Amino acid sequence: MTTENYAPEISIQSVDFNLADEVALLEKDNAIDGAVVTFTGRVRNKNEGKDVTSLTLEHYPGMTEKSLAKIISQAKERWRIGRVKVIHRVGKLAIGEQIVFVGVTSMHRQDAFAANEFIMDYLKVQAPFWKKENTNQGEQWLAAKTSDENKAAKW
Amino acid sequence: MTTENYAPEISIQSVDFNLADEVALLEKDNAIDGAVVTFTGRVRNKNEGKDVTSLTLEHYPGMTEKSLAKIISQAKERWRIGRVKVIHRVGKLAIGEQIVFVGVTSMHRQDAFAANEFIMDYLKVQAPFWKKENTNQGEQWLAAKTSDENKAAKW
Amino acid sequence: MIKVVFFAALREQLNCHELTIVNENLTTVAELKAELASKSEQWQKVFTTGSLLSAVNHNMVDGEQTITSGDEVAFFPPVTGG
Amino acid sequence: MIKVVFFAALREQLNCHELTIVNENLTTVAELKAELASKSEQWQKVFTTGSLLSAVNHNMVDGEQTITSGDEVAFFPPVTGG
Repeated sequence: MTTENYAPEISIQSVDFNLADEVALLEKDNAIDGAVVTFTGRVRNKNEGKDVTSLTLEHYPGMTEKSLAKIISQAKERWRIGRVKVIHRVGKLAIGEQIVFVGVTSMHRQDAFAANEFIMDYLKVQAPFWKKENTNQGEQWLAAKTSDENKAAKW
Repeated sequence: MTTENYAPEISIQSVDFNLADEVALLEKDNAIDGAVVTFTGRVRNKNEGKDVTSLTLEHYPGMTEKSLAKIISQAKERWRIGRVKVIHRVGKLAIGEQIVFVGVTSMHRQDAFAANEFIMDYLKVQAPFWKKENTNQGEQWLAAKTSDENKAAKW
Repeated sequence: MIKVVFFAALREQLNCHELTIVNENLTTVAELKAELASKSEQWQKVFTTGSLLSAVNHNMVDGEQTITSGDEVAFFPPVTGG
Repeated sequence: MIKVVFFAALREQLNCHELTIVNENLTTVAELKAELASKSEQWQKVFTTGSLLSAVNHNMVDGEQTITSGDEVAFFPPVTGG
Protein backbone atom coordinates (compact mmCIF):
# COMPACT_ATOMS: atom_id res chain seq x y z
CA MET A 1 0.00 0.00 0.00
CA THR A 2 1.46 3.31 -1.06
CA THR A 3 1.04 6.75 0.45
CA GLU A 4 -0.86 7.80 -2.66
CA ASN A 5 -3.78 5.60 -1.65
CA TYR A 6 -4.57 8.06 1.10
CA ALA A 7 -4.07 11.25 -0.89
CA PRO A 8 -5.30 13.85 -0.61
CA GLU A 9 -6.54 13.25 2.97
CA ILE A 10 -3.19 12.42 4.61
CA SER A 11 0.24 13.91 4.21
CA ILE A 12 3.37 13.08 6.17
CA GLN A 13 6.00 15.63 5.23
CA SER A 14 9.14 17.34 6.42
CA VAL A 15 8.31 20.65 4.71
CA ASP A 16 5.99 23.18 6.30
CA PHE A 17 2.33 23.51 5.30
CA ASN A 18 0.19 26.57 4.67
CA LEU A 19 -3.02 26.80 6.68
CA ALA A 20 -4.80 29.06 4.19
CA ASP A 21 -4.00 26.76 1.26
CA GLU A 22 -5.27 23.73 3.15
CA VAL A 23 -8.51 25.43 4.14
CA ALA A 24 -8.98 26.70 0.57
CA LEU A 25 -8.75 23.09 -0.66
CA LEU A 26 -11.27 21.93 1.95
CA GLU A 27 -13.69 24.66 0.83
CA LYS A 28 -13.12 24.52 -2.94
CA ASP A 29 -16.32 23.60 -4.84
CA ASN A 30 -17.83 22.68 -1.50
CA ALA A 31 -20.76 25.04 -0.97
CA ILE A 32 -22.72 22.37 0.90
CA ASP A 33 -20.53 22.44 4.01
CA GLY A 34 -21.00 25.61 6.05
CA ALA A 35 -18.60 24.69 8.86
CA VAL A 36 -14.81 24.35 8.81
CA VAL A 37 -12.88 23.47 11.97
CA THR A 38 -9.09 23.43 11.99
CA PHE A 39 -6.58 22.34 14.58
CA THR A 40 -2.94 23.39 14.32
CA GLY A 41 -0.33 22.09 16.72
CA ARG A 42 2.97 23.96 17.05
CA VAL A 43 6.28 23.45 18.86
CA ARG A 44 5.98 25.14 22.25
CA ASN A 45 8.93 26.84 23.92
CA LYS A 46 8.30 25.14 27.26
CA ASN A 47 7.45 21.62 28.30
CA GLU A 48 7.21 20.57 31.92
CA GLY A 49 9.42 23.46 32.98
CA LYS A 50 12.21 22.81 30.51
CA ASP A 51 13.22 25.28 27.81
CA VAL A 52 12.73 23.50 24.52
CA THR A 53 14.94 24.55 21.62
CA SER A 54 13.60 22.16 18.98
CA LEU A 55 11.87 18.83 18.40
CA THR A 56 12.84 15.89 16.22
CA LEU A 57 9.89 13.86 14.94
CA GLU A 58 10.31 10.21 13.88
CA HIS A 59 7.58 8.02 12.41
CA TYR A 60 6.92 4.54 11.02
CA PRO A 61 6.36 5.04 7.29
CA GLY A 62 3.50 2.93 6.01
CA MET A 63 1.96 2.27 9.40
CA THR A 64 1.53 6.02 9.99
CA GLU A 65 -0.60 6.48 6.88
CA LYS A 66 -2.55 3.31 7.60
CA SER A 67 -3.36 4.30 11.18
CA LEU A 68 -4.39 7.83 10.18
CA ALA A 69 -6.61 6.45 7.41
CA LYS A 70 -8.29 4.20 9.96
CA ILE A 71 -8.85 7.10 12.36
CA ILE A 72 -10.35 9.25 9.59
CA SER A 73 -12.58 6.40 8.51
CA GLN A 74 -13.81 5.95 12.10
CA ALA A 75 -14.54 9.68 12.30
CA LYS A 76 -16.57 9.46 9.08
CA GLU A 77 -18.60 6.61 10.49
CA ARG A 78 -19.37 8.49 13.70
CA TRP A 79 -20.11 11.97 12.39
CA ARG A 80 -21.63 13.46 9.29
CA ILE A 81 -18.60 15.22 7.93
CA GLY A 82 -17.55 16.37 4.48
CA ARG A 83 -13.83 16.71 3.78
CA VAL A 84 -10.90 15.85 6.01
CA LYS A 85 -7.21 16.67 5.82
CA VAL A 86 -4.50 15.52 8.20
CA ILE A 87 -0.92 16.74 7.83
CA HIS A 88 1.88 15.69 10.18
CA ARG A 89 5.42 16.88 9.86
CA VAL A 90 8.51 14.82 10.61
CA GLY A 91 12.18 15.69 11.06
CA LYS A 92 13.62 18.59 13.04
CA LEU A 93 11.27 21.42 13.96
CA ALA A 94 12.13 24.71 15.68
CA ILE A 95 10.02 26.53 18.30
CA GLY A 96 6.81 27.94 16.88
CA GLU A 97 6.91 25.71 13.80
CA GLN A 98 3.75 23.91 12.80
CA ILE A 99 3.72 20.18 13.63
CA VAL A 100 0.26 18.96 12.80
CA PHE A 101 -2.87 20.13 10.99
CA VAL A 102 -6.33 18.63 11.10
CA GLY A 103 -9.09 20.23 9.02
CA VAL A 104 -12.68 18.99 8.86
CA THR A 105 -15.73 20.41 7.06
CA SER A 106 -19.37 19.62 7.78
CA MET A 107 -22.88 20.91 7.21
CA HIS A 108 -23.45 21.35 10.94
CA ARG A 109 -20.72 22.65 13.16
CA GLN A 110 -20.87 20.11 15.98
CA ASP A 111 -19.88 17.32 13.60
CA ALA A 112 -16.72 19.13 12.47
CA PHE A 113 -15.77 20.06 16.05
CA ALA A 114 -16.27 16.53 17.37
CA ALA A 115 -14.59 14.78 14.44
CA ASN A 116 -11.58 17.12 14.54
CA GLU A 117 -10.98 16.59 18.26
CA PHE A 118 -11.56 12.83 17.88
CA ILE A 119 -8.96 12.63 15.10
CA MET A 120 -6.42 14.55 17.23
CA ASP A 121 -7.14 12.45 20.34
CA TYR A 122 -6.71 9.20 18.41
CA LEU A 123 -3.68 10.42 16.46
CA LYS A 124 -2.03 11.16 19.82
CA VAL A 125 -2.33 7.57 21.04
CA GLN A 126 -2.44 5.46 17.88
CA ALA A 127 -0.39 7.02 15.10
CA PRO A 128 3.27 5.92 15.21
CA PHE A 129 5.05 9.25 15.72
CA TRP A 130 7.69 9.91 18.37
CA LYS A 131 9.03 13.22 19.55
CA LYS A 132 12.55 13.82 20.76
CA GLU A 133 12.88 17.06 22.63
CA ASN A 134 16.07 19.09 22.37
CA THR A 135 16.32 21.23 25.49
CA ASN A 136 18.92 23.28 27.33
CA GLN A 137 19.46 20.12 29.41
CA GLY A 138 20.19 17.82 26.48
CA GLU A 139 17.93 15.72 24.32
CA GLN A 140 15.38 13.12 25.33
CA TRP A 141 12.48 11.17 23.94
CA LEU A 142 9.15 12.41 25.24
CA ALA A 143 7.19 10.06 27.47
CA ALA A 144 3.58 9.32 26.53
CA LYS A 145 0.99 10.97 28.76
CA THR A 146 -1.72 9.08 30.61
CA SER A 147 -3.97 12.10 30.04
CA ASP A 148 -3.79 11.43 26.30
CA GLU A 149 -4.89 7.83 26.83
CA ASN A 150 -7.79 9.09 28.91
CA LYS A 151 -8.89 11.59 26.27
CA ALA A 152 -9.00 8.94 23.57
CA ALA A 153 -10.84 6.54 25.88
CA LYS A 154 -13.61 9.13 26.42
CA TRP A 155 -15.00 8.82 22.85
CA MET B 1 -18.81 51.91 25.48
CA THR B 2 -17.06 51.87 22.13
CA THR B 3 -16.13 48.97 19.92
CA GLU B 4 -12.49 49.75 20.60
CA ASN B 5 -12.87 48.48 24.17
CA TYR B 6 -13.10 44.99 22.76
CA ALA B 7 -10.34 45.27 20.20
CA PRO B 8 -8.56 43.25 19.13
CA GLU B 9 -10.70 40.29 20.29
CA ILE B 10 -13.95 41.20 18.54
CA SER B 11 -14.67 42.58 15.12
CA ILE B 12 -18.06 43.16 13.49
CA GLN B 13 -17.42 44.02 9.88
CA SER B 14 -18.96 44.01 6.42
CA VAL B 15 -15.65 43.30 4.66
CA ASP B 16 -14.25 39.81 4.36
CA PHE B 17 -11.52 38.50 6.66
CA ASN B 18 -8.43 36.45 5.94
CA LEU B 19 -8.05 33.23 7.91
CA ALA B 20 -4.26 33.08 7.58
CA ASP B 21 -3.84 36.67 8.80
CA GLU B 22 -6.06 36.02 11.81
CA VAL B 23 -4.21 32.86 12.77
CA ALA B 24 -0.87 34.62 12.29
CA LEU B 25 -1.99 37.28 14.80
CA LEU B 26 -3.10 34.63 17.29
CA GLU B 27 0.30 32.93 17.00
CA LYS B 28 2.53 36.03 16.84
CA ASP B 29 5.01 36.20 19.77
CA ASN B 30 2.99 33.40 21.37
CA ALA B 31 5.35 30.43 21.65
CA ILE B 32 3.69 29.28 24.88
CA ASP B 33 0.46 28.12 23.20
CA GLY B 34 0.95 24.96 21.18
CA ALA B 35 -2.68 24.59 20.09
CA VAL B 36 -4.77 26.72 17.73
CA VAL B 37 -8.37 25.82 16.94
CA THR B 38 -10.36 27.78 14.36
CA PHE B 39 -13.97 27.70 13.34
CA THR B 40 -15.11 29.28 10.09
CA GLY B 41 -18.77 29.49 9.15
CA ARG B 42 -19.70 30.11 5.51
CA VAL B 43 -22.89 30.72 3.54
CA ARG B 44 -24.23 27.36 2.39
CA ASN B 45 -26.00 26.89 -0.92
CA LYS B 46 -28.85 24.90 0.66
CA ASN B 47 -30.93 25.33 3.77
CA GLU B 48 -33.85 23.07 4.57
CA GLY B 49 -34.23 22.12 0.93
CA LYS B 50 -34.29 25.65 -0.45
CA ASP B 51 -31.66 26.98 -2.84
CA VAL B 52 -30.05 29.94 -1.11
CA THR B 53 -28.65 32.70 -3.31
CA SER B 54 -27.38 35.02 -0.57
CA LEU B 55 -27.82 36.07 3.06
CA THR B 56 -28.31 39.48 4.61
CA LEU B 57 -26.98 39.83 8.15
CA GLU B 58 -28.35 42.47 10.52
CA HIS B 59 -27.09 43.12 14.05
CA TYR B 60 -27.59 45.38 17.06
CA PRO B 61 -24.47 47.57 17.22
CA GLY B 62 -23.24 47.98 20.76
CA MET B 63 -25.11 45.01 22.19
CA THR B 64 -23.37 42.68 19.74
CA GLU B 65 -19.91 43.62 20.98
CA LYS B 66 -21.05 43.53 24.61
CA SER B 67 -22.60 40.07 24.32
CA LEU B 68 -19.56 38.64 22.50
CA ALA B 69 -17.23 40.14 25.12
CA LYS B 70 -19.28 38.44 27.83
CA ILE B 71 -19.16 35.09 26.04
CA ILE B 72 -15.37 35.35 25.59
CA SER B 73 -14.96 36.27 29.23
CA GLN B 74 -17.03 33.25 30.29
CA ALA B 75 -14.88 31.03 28.08
CA LYS B 76 -11.74 32.41 29.73
CA GLU B 77 -13.14 31.63 33.16
CA ARG B 78 -14.00 28.06 32.22
CA TRP B 79 -10.92 27.04 30.23
CA ARG B 80 -7.23 27.82 30.29
CA ILE B 81 -6.94 29.57 26.98
CA GLY B 82 -4.52 32.09 25.55
CA ARG B 83 -5.75 34.36 22.77
CA VAL B 84 -9.22 34.63 21.31
CA LYS B 85 -10.55 36.31 18.19
CA VAL B 86 -14.17 36.51 17.07
CA ILE B 87 -15.11 38.08 13.73
CA HIS B 88 -18.68 38.30 12.48
CA ARG B 89 -19.66 39.82 9.20
CA VAL B 90 -22.84 41.82 8.54
CA GLY B 91 -24.56 42.98 5.37
CA LYS B 92 -25.15 40.99 2.21
CA LEU B 93 -23.13 37.79 1.73
CA ALA B 94 -23.03 35.48 -1.29
CA ILE B 95 -22.84 31.67 -1.25
CA GLY B 96 -19.49 30.40 -0.02
CA GLU B 97 -18.57 33.70 1.63
CA GLN B 98 -17.21 33.61 5.15
CA ILE B 99 -19.70 34.69 7.85
CA VAL B 100 -17.98 34.06 11.14
CA PHE B 101 -14.53 33.22 12.49
CA VAL B 102 -13.62 32.05 15.98
CA GLY B 103 -9.96 31.41 16.79
CA VAL B 104 -8.65 30.22 20.16
CA THR B 105 -5.13 29.33 21.28
CA SER B 106 -4.16 27.28 24.34
CA MET B 107 -1.32 25.29 25.82
CA HIS B 108 -3.36 22.08 25.78
CA ARG B 109 -5.63 21.29 22.87
CA GLN B 110 -8.80 20.32 24.74
CA ASP B 111 -9.10 23.85 26.15
CA ALA B 112 -9.01 25.47 22.71
CA PHE B 113 -11.47 22.93 21.27
CA ALA B 114 -13.96 23.34 24.11
CA ALA B 115 -13.70 27.13 24.34
CA ASN B 116 -14.09 27.54 20.58
CA GLU B 117 -17.22 25.39 20.42
CA PHE B 118 -18.61 27.08 23.56
CA ILE B 119 -18.14 30.53 21.99
CA MET B 120 -19.91 29.43 18.80
CA ASP B 121 -22.76 27.76 20.70
CA TYR B 122 -23.33 30.87 22.83
CA LEU B 123 -22.91 33.28 19.92
CA LYS B 124 -25.67 31.35 18.14
CA VAL B 125 -28.23 31.95 20.91
CA GLN B 126 -27.07 35.16 22.61
CA ALA B 127 -25.39 37.52 20.17
CA PRO B 128 -27.92 39.82 18.44
CA PHE B 129 -27.45 38.87 14.79
CA TRP B 130 -30.28 38.01 12.42
CA LYS B 131 -30.06 36.33 9.03
CA LYS B 132 -32.38 37.00 6.15
CA GLU B 133 -32.17 34.32 3.49
CA ASN B 134 -32.56 35.23 -0.14
CA THR B 135 -33.73 32.13 -2.00
CA ASN B 136 -35.27 31.20 -5.34
CA GLN B 137 -38.60 31.40 -3.48
CA GLY B 138 -38.16 34.95 -2.21
CA GLU B 139 -36.58 36.30 0.94
CA GLN B 140 -37.32 35.44 4.53
CA TRP B 141 -35.90 35.86 8.02
CA LEU B 142 -34.46 32.63 9.37
CA ALA B 143 -36.21 31.08 12.35
CA ALA B 144 -34.11 30.25 15.40
CA LYS B 145 -33.48 26.54 15.91
CA THR B 146 -34.34 24.66 19.08
CA SER B 147 -31.24 22.53 18.46
CA ASP B 148 -29.10 25.65 18.93
CA GLU B 149 -30.76 26.34 22.30
CA ASN B 150 -30.07 22.76 23.31
CA LYS B 151 -26.42 22.95 22.31
CA ALA B 152 -25.86 26.07 24.41
CA ALA B 153 -27.74 24.55 27.35
CA LYS B 154 -25.35 21.53 27.36
CA TRP B 155 -22.39 23.54 28.65
CA MET C 1 -37.81 59.27 28.22
CA ILE C 2 -37.10 55.77 26.97
CA LYS C 3 -35.43 55.00 23.64
CA VAL C 4 -36.95 51.89 22.05
CA VAL C 5 -35.34 50.01 19.14
CA PHE C 6 -36.56 47.12 16.99
CA PHE C 7 -34.61 44.68 14.85
CA ALA C 8 -34.94 42.20 11.97
CA ALA C 9 -38.43 40.76 11.30
CA LEU C 10 -39.86 42.85 14.14
CA ARG C 11 -38.52 46.07 12.63
CA GLU C 12 -40.08 45.13 9.30
CA GLN C 13 -43.43 44.07 10.76
CA LEU C 14 -43.69 47.36 12.67
CA ASN C 15 -42.08 49.32 9.86
CA CYS C 16 -40.16 51.10 12.61
CA HIS C 17 -36.54 50.95 13.77
CA GLU C 18 -36.60 53.35 16.67
CA LEU C 19 -39.00 55.47 18.71
CA THR C 20 -39.04 57.43 21.95
CA ILE C 21 -41.51 56.89 24.77
CA VAL C 22 -42.12 59.77 27.19
CA ASN C 23 -44.63 58.08 29.52
CA GLU C 24 -42.93 58.41 32.93
CA ASN C 25 -45.27 55.86 34.56
CA LEU C 26 -43.71 52.84 32.83
CA THR C 27 -41.53 51.01 35.32
CA THR C 28 -40.94 47.60 33.71
CA VAL C 29 -40.26 46.09 30.30
CA ALA C 30 -43.62 44.28 30.50
CA GLU C 31 -45.43 47.58 31.01
CA LEU C 32 -43.56 49.10 28.07
CA LYS C 33 -44.61 46.15 25.91
CA ALA C 34 -48.26 46.64 26.88
CA GLU C 35 -47.99 50.33 26.04
CA LEU C 36 -46.51 49.56 22.62
CA ALA C 37 -49.11 46.83 21.96
CA SER C 38 -51.88 49.38 22.51
CA LYS C 39 -50.73 51.50 19.55
CA SER C 40 -52.60 49.52 16.87
CA GLU C 41 -53.90 46.09 15.95
CA GLN C 42 -50.66 45.32 14.07
CA TRP C 43 -48.54 46.30 17.07
CA GLN C 44 -50.88 44.32 19.36
CA LYS C 45 -50.31 41.22 17.18
CA VAL C 46 -46.53 41.65 17.09
CA PHE C 47 -46.15 42.24 20.83
CA THR C 48 -48.10 39.17 21.84
CA THR C 49 -45.62 36.89 20.02
CA GLY C 50 -44.30 34.56 22.69
CA SER C 51 -40.76 34.30 21.33
CA LEU C 52 -39.99 38.04 21.39
CA LEU C 53 -36.73 38.88 23.19
CA SER C 54 -35.93 42.11 25.00
CA ALA C 55 -32.76 43.90 26.09
CA VAL C 56 -32.21 46.91 28.33
CA ASN C 57 -29.01 48.86 27.78
CA HIS C 58 -27.60 45.99 25.67
CA ASN C 59 -28.30 43.26 28.23
CA MET C 60 -30.85 40.54 27.56
CA VAL C 61 -33.66 40.82 30.18
CA ASP C 62 -37.12 39.46 30.93
CA GLY C 63 -40.37 41.39 31.43
CA GLU C 64 -39.79 41.97 35.15
CA GLN C 65 -36.78 44.15 34.38
CA THR C 66 -37.29 47.70 35.66
CA ILE C 67 -36.61 50.61 33.32
CA THR C 68 -35.86 54.24 34.01
CA SER C 69 -35.60 57.37 31.98
CA GLY C 70 -32.55 57.33 29.73
CA ASP C 71 -32.61 53.58 29.18
CA GLU C 72 -32.40 52.00 25.75
CA VAL C 73 -34.85 49.13 25.39
CA ALA C 74 -34.68 46.76 22.45
CA PHE C 75 -37.16 44.18 21.14
CA PHE C 76 -36.22 41.55 18.61
CA PRO C 77 -36.87 37.97 17.45
CA PRO C 78 -34.69 35.05 18.61
CA VAL C 79 -31.19 35.56 17.22
CA THR C 80 -29.87 33.61 14.19
CA GLY C 81 -26.23 34.63 13.74
CA GLY C 82 -23.16 32.45 13.37
CA MET D 1 11.58 -15.15 7.62
CA ILE D 2 10.28 -12.26 9.72
CA LYS D 3 11.34 -8.65 9.23
CA VAL D 4 11.61 -6.87 12.59
CA VAL D 5 11.85 -3.07 12.93
CA PHE D 6 12.45 -0.81 15.95
CA PHE D 7 11.66 2.86 16.44
CA ALA D 8 12.52 5.90 18.55
CA ALA D 9 14.02 5.26 22.02
CA LEU D 10 13.88 1.51 21.39
CA ARG D 11 15.88 1.82 18.19
CA GLU D 12 18.51 3.87 20.06
CA GLN D 13 18.66 1.53 23.06
CA LEU D 14 19.17 -1.48 20.80
CA ASN D 15 21.29 0.50 18.35
CA CYS D 16 19.34 -1.34 15.66
CA HIS D 17 16.63 -0.22 13.28
CA GLU D 18 15.91 -3.46 11.46
CA LEU D 19 16.80 -7.14 11.51
CA THR D 20 15.62 -10.41 10.02
CA ILE D 21 14.66 -13.49 12.01
CA VAL D 22 14.83 -16.84 10.29
CA ASN D 23 13.63 -19.05 13.14
CA GLU D 24 10.60 -20.81 11.64
CA ASN D 25 9.33 -22.03 15.02
CA LEU D 26 8.16 -18.60 16.18
CA THR D 27 4.36 -18.43 15.92
CA THR D 28 3.41 -15.42 18.06
CA VAL D 29 4.64 -11.91 18.80
CA ALA D 30 5.26 -12.96 22.42
CA GLU D 31 7.55 -15.75 21.24
CA LEU D 32 9.41 -13.35 18.95
CA LYS D 33 9.89 -10.97 21.88
CA ALA D 34 11.31 -13.78 24.01
CA GLU D 35 13.67 -14.74 21.18
CA LEU D 36 14.89 -11.13 20.83
CA ALA D 37 15.26 -10.76 24.61
CA SER D 38 17.61 -13.75 24.67
CA LYS D 39 20.16 -11.97 22.43
CA SER D 40 21.94 -10.10 25.25
CA GLU D 41 21.48 -8.52 28.64
CA GLN D 42 20.72 -5.14 27.04
CA TRP D 43 18.07 -6.68 24.77
CA GLN D 44 16.68 -8.62 27.73
CA LYS D 45 16.28 -5.37 29.64
CA VAL D 46 14.62 -3.53 26.74
CA PHE D 47 12.17 -6.33 25.94
CA THR D 48 10.90 -6.65 29.47
CA THR D 49 9.68 -3.00 29.46
CA GLY D 50 5.96 -3.22 30.12
CA SER D 51 4.97 -0.28 27.97
CA LEU D 52 6.46 -1.62 24.73
CA LEU D 53 4.00 -1.63 21.81
CA SER D 54 4.01 -3.98 18.86
CA ALA D 55 2.56 -3.98 15.35
CA VAL D 56 2.30 -6.68 12.71
CA ASN D 57 2.05 -5.52 9.10
CA HIS D 58 1.30 -1.97 10.27
CA ASN D 59 -1.50 -2.94 12.66
CA MET D 60 -1.15 -2.54 16.40
CA VAL D 61 -1.37 -5.98 18.06
CA ASP D 62 -0.85 -7.71 21.40
CA GLY D 63 1.46 -10.62 22.21
CA GLU D 64 -1.08 -13.28 21.27
CA GLN D 65 -0.96 -12.19 17.64
CA THR D 66 0.25 -14.97 15.37
CA ILE D 67 3.01 -14.29 12.90
CA THR D 68 4.04 -16.04 9.74
CA SER D 69 6.92 -15.85 7.34
CA GLY D 70 6.89 -12.62 5.36
CA ASP D 71 5.35 -10.56 8.14
CA GLU D 72 6.80 -7.24 9.25
CA VAL D 73 6.81 -6.94 13.02
CA ALA D 74 7.54 -3.61 14.73
CA PHE D 75 8.37 -2.80 18.34
CA PHE D 76 8.27 0.74 19.69
CA PRO D 77 7.56 2.88 22.78
CA PRO D 78 4.13 4.49 23.32
CA VAL D 79 3.58 7.08 20.59
CA THR D 80 3.98 10.82 21.20
CA GLY D 81 2.98 12.60 17.99
CA GLY D 82 0.54 15.44 17.46
